[in-house]
Order: sequence, then structure tokens, then C-alpha cells
Amino acid sequence: MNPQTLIAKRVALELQPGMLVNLGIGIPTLVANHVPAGIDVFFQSENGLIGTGPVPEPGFAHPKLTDAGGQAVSALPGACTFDSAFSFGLMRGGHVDMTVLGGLQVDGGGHLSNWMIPGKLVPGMGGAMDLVTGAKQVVVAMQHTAKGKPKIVSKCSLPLTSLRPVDLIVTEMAVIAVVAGRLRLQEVAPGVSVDAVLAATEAALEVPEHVPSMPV
Amino acid sequence: MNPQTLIAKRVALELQPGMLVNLGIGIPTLVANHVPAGIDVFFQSENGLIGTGPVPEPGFAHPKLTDAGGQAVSALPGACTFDSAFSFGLMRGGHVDMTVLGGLQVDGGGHLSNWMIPGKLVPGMGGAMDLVTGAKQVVVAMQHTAKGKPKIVSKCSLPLTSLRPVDLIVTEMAVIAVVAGRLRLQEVAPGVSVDAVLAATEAALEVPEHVPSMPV
Amino acid sequence: MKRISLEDAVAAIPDGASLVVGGFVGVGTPERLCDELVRQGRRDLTLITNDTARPGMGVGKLISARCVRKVITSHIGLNPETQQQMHAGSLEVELVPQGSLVERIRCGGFGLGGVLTPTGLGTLAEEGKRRIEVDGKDYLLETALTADFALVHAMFADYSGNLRYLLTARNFNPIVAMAGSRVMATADHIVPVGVISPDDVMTPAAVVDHIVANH
Amino acid sequence: MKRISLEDAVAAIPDGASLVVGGFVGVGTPERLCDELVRQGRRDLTLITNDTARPGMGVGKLISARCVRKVITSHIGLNPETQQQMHAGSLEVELVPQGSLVERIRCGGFGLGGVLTPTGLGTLAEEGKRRIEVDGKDYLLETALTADFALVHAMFADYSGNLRYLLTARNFNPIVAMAGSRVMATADHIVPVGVISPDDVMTPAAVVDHIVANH
Repeated sequence: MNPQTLIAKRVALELQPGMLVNLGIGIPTLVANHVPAGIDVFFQSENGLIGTGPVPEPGFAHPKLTDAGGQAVSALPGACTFDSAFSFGLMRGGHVDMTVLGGLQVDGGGHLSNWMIPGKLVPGMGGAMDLVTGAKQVVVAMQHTAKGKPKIVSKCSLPLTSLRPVDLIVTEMAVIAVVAGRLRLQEVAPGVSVDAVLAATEAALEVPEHVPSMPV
Repeated sequence: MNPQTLIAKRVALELQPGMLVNLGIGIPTLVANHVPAGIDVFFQSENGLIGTGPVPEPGFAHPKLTDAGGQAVSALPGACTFDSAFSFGLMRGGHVDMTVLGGLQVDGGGHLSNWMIPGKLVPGMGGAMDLVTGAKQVVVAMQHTAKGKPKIVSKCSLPLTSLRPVDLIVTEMAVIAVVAGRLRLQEVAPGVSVDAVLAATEAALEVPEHVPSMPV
Repeated sequence: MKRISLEDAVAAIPDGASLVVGGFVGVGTPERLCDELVRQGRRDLTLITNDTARPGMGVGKLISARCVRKVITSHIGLNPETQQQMHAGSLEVELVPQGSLVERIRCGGFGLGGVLTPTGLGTLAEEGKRRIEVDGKDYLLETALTADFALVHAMFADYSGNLRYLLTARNFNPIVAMAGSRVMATADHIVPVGVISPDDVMTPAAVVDHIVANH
Repeated sequence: MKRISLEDAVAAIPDGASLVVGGFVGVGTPERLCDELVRQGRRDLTLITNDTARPGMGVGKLISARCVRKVITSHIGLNPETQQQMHAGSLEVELVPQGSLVERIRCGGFGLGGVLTPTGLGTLAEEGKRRIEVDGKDYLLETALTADFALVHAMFADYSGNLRYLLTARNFNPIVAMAGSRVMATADHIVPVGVISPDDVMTPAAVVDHIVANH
């Protein structure tokens, strides 16, 4: 399985019926393709939509029905639209049950950096700071390393997205939970050893006696 | 002419085309009956309506179309409804061009007291504080005296509605403008002398050489 | 499960709970929930609502039946029973300017700590509140309000829980629906998903916990 | 007079004016007003808007044509020209978290001095902002934004100026429409009064100064 699909599939197992879920761009977007059978969730697009559906069939796109990246989407039965103040009220007010976001770095305290690389890339934080600060559960979906270097580091060298720690990190190598400000290795990917995860991770990880394999 | 009608008619002459106007209960409500010909204004009901129309014909009232006192109203073509946060955003954001309110007292600095009589009547401020603080123009429509005592006083003995002075006071005896924190007698009612107004007013009034009669 | 019976909905609300309730002088108030709270004899409620309506109408029923220990509201002038209980000391009344009240409820539901408003400066409404200066202008800090339960009434609810209000019965309802830990809605009409068009939904199903079954 | 031609609308906007503009990655942006601002060669504008879209799209056109001196926004990642001008020092960029940006604009339009939000605490977004504690919790104070002109785009405008937006083209538009001293709207469809039902109006005519005539 390609790493991105593996990550998206594993994140999708976190979905519970009735959840309001916000997916960031990149790997998080793929989560929508892997919702387990029988689990109905609401997907929010931060530009003002609950009930985001898949990319429309050819000829069925509407220029005024888009996701947060401005790309055409469809809407499911029961969808609703709203203004941006309401959309961020949903996030900040804790109504968004789960947000799945990409990450540049996560540190040993569970803090996420995902919105800028000083001097190189300054896209702006968009809605990331609001999502990480306000959503009930924050899941980071990212590759375990970048150009061979760990992205799960002792301390973020990049500017933080929020002081609020994330709850779960899902990579193509492992699932890591943030518990009381510490990282705990929860699962390894099929065929990946605990040692391999530790070698690819800079931050300290708590490793329980038995680490199960991802149920994907 | 009865005093209330006189007051309402005179206030109505302040209306300009296109204004968004909020009318309080009591005498202010009567202003809507005297809008000069050719002047189109928007009336706001603070419970969430612009385009408030007259009391509906028998059998045409709807229980979900009401004014701020819960009484049935009608709605004019082009009316719109909104939630209470938006309704008060209209007031506080200065979008309401004029509010007409009743008064218990107005003092020599133009400060209004209109929401409680300690120990006797504590209805609550409702929207009065927001209206007086936020509307572009505040007009007080009230009888000049209560039980023979002046309501236009040197200093309000009742709790203030706002630190922001009102702009105009219209009574059955006079029109008084608040200019730079002082009261100026602007008009007298037909058949009322300047001396009669002064005798019925406790606050100091600036009296110009010529005081015209209300054009009602 | 969105569907709940009237009895079960109200049974879930314990004595001493805080409620934020939609409606304006009884218009747009969830009347059946109020009736059932009275019938089940709920006590010591904290009520956050625009006004206390009139006796026998809307939340006025809760006042008359002495279900309420404290009310945070902007207007009690149409309900002499609220005033009597307040003067007798059996009901605590916190009066808040209406625009500040709705913003405080919105802050609670939208995850904001408070808003700065000039309304109430230098009046009795300033009592106990902080004054904060921004660019040389003074404002009062009005802080967030939330409640254990939000009770709203809609014209239309669809099976999934999307809500739409009619005309001036909207008032506090869409704001209130964001500010309760558990959100219960009654509706004049419960309709299939899709009857309310996406742009017409005023409260999304995702924030509504229960639609109270009609008779 | 509500009706205004495109040319006259834009002619009323001077060099150096501040604009708050609706739209999200170009969706729901008043494109014709942007085109005409470029055609008339407007300069030194301050732009308040969610994002700077992409080159050649929405407010991205204003960036490319160097009409803008300063932009207050949450995201510039899809427009390399914004980043180039920022790095070159010819464009000042103030980045604000999206939820804080929309609340700041709302504060401006709603007469509030600011809101308290936990978003941005302890990050670069805190720079230059006050921290205010409420009940033991820290918040950032985000202050109000207003502009000389608000530019919005609606799906429907009626002759009186009531506006209705479609689907995700609503986004910042109804908030923006409250925050400009002068409010100009373009619309896909200009329709008779009454076509938009009262409950369906998203921006009331009373706050809209000009409807820009269609071709």
C-alpha cells in the first residue's frame, strides 16, 4: 500500500458515527475516501460547508461549491452552507469533533508546526491555528520523515501552530498518541519494527510492552 | 391634536429617504403612522426584522411575525429577517440611522434615563442601551412633564441608559437639540410660548433670538 | 440517536441544570419543552434567555412554576411574576443589555472568551465588569455564557437535525443552539432530509443532539 | 441611489483607500470590481480579505497589478506574486488566523471593540497583541477592522439592495458587507423586490449603498 493511502486508511478508523470532521489539504483529504462502512460522518469545509461530498462527475461541478482550496466538490443530502464567522465558530466552539491536518513537525510535547518555514515558505496560517486550538480531537496525518530526517522531533524548530498539543499522530510507520504531554507509541505499521520507528523518531517515545500492528 | 400625535408627527419630519429606523414602544411606535409622503424608510424591529409594516388586517396576522413587544406586525415588500446577534450588530455598528425612544428623564447634558426606577420598576434595559449607544441619531419622544414635574432635568436622578448624549428631544411643547453637550430650544409647539417651555423645563436651555413654531 | 421523546428529553435535564433557551417574548420558544419541565417539576434551574415573556407564555411558564433559581436576561418588564420573585428574593435576576447578552451567548458557542462593547459604559450595566481601552476608546468586557442544555424551536427540522426558523421566531435560536453542551430542538414540522436546501439551513444538524418527536 | 455603473463605482474609490473584500480563493469575489480597479490603475490600496487567491483570479488581480500596498489576510500560499512582493518589500502583509480575521471584520461591522480568542496564543500570531485573562484562562485580544469600502458579490440582488449568496460563495461576504463605510455589491442576477424571501436575505438592503449594474 502506498504510504499516503496507509495513513489515510488508518486515520479513517478513528471516525465515529455522527462526528463533525474537518480535513486539511494533502493526505488528510484522502481520509474521506476510506470512511469505514456504516460510519456516517459530517465533513466540514472551512470555507462554509458541512456535508462535503466527492469530486463531482464531469459536467456536474458548480463554481460556487468548492472546498477550502477552491477546488470543486459535491454536497451530500443534508448538507448546509454558512458564512466564515459561523464556520470558525464551529471550530473554536468545540463543535468540530475531529480535525485531520498535515504537519511539518510535531514535538515531544505533541505541539504541531505546520504553517510556515521562516525565510522559505510563508503561506499563512489560514484556518490551521483555529482548528488545532478549537477542535475536540486533533489528528496529524503525515509522513514519518522528510528527506530522511525525523519530523517527530524533541522540540519544534519551526513556528508553532498552537500551544495546544495534538491528540494523535498517524504516519506510514506508526500511530503515536499524545498522553499527558508525552508521546506514546500505540501501533506500528504492518512489517515495521518498533526499533525502526524509534530510529526514525527524534522525540522520546514511551513504548509499551506490546505494540500491536495497525489494523489496516 | 393630542400630545402623542403631535410628538409622533414632529419626529416623523426627521426621517430621510433610505434611513434605517428603530422605533421604541409607546409614542415612538406612532411615528410609523406619520411618515411624510415620498419618504421611504426601513423600519427595524429589534427582534429581527427590517421592513416592519402596520398591524395586519384581521385574520392576516402570523404568530411568528411580531415586533419587539411580541405584537403581530406585517412586513413590507423587500423585508428581511435575521437573528438577534445580527439585529444588534445593526444597532451597535452604526447601521441604524435613527432610533426613536421614550424617556423617563433627559438631563442638561443630553443623557437619557429610560429603563428603570429603582425600587419601583425594574423592567430591564432590553435593547435600549445598545440603541442609544450605537445608533447614528438618537431621538427622544416623550411628554414634556410627568404629573406636572419636568422630565428634562439638570441631572438625571434615575440610572442612565448610556453615557452617549441623545441628539434631539421632541415633546408636545418643544423640540430641543443637544448641541455640544448643551440643550438648545429649537422649536415650540403651535400656541406654546418660550416662557411656558422654560417654566416646564428644569435643565438650562439655550434660547436663540427667534424660536420658530413646529412645522406640523 | 437524534430522535427523542418529549418525556425523555426533559428527564435528561436534572434539577440545578443551566439552560439557554431561544425565543423573544415567547415567539420562537420551545413551548412543549417548557410545559414538560413544569410537569416534571424541575427545580433550581439557571435560565439564560432574552426575556421572561409573559405569565403562561414561553419561559414565563418556568418562572410561574418556580422552576428557576437564577435568570440571566435583558428584559423582565412584561412578566410581573419575575419581578415579584426577584423582589421577594427567591429568584436571582442578572440583567444584561440585549446586544451584550446575545454576544455573550455567541462567545460561549463560538469558543471566544468575550467581546468588547461600548454598551453599558458608565451605567449600572458596568457593575462588576472590566473596562478595557483600545486605541483610546473605552469598552466593557462582556464574557462568554454557556449552558448545560440549549433548547430551541424551529419551523422545520429535517430527520438529520438541520433546522430552519421562520421570520421573527429566529431571534436568539441559532445563537442559542451553539451554546449548549447538549442541544435539543422542537419543530413545527419534521421533514425529510433535503426539504431544507443547504443555503436555507440556519442551524446545522452537526450541532443538534436531539430532535424532540412531535405528538 | 442604489444603482451605480461599474465605472462610477470604482471611480468613487480613491488611491490609498482601504477595502474589505468578500471571497475565498476567488470564490464569491466581486471580480468585475477587481477588474475595473486594475483598469483604472488604482494604487496604494489597503486590502482586507481572507486570502490573496491565485494570480489572475479574484483579489489576486489587484496584487498582480500592484494596486495594493498592504494586505491583512490569513493565507497567501496560493499566490506566489503576493509572496514575491512581500519578500521584495513592496507589499506589506499582516497575517491573521482566519477565524480571528473574520471576527475582527465582524467586530468592525458590529460596533464591537474586539474579541478574546485562544487562537494564536504562544505563536507568532500573538506578536503585538494583548493577552487578557478571564477566569484563569488566557486569550488574545483581536481588535476590530473596518474599511472605507466593502466590496461583495452576491448570487441575487434585488432592486432595493437585499443580497443572497450561493453555497460556498457566501464565505466572508455577509460579514464584509457590514464593515465598510460604503458598501458596493455586484450580483449574478439582479431581480425584482420580493424574489428573495425575507428569511432568505443574507445582507439587508439597508446596509448596501450601491448595486453595481450588470452589463
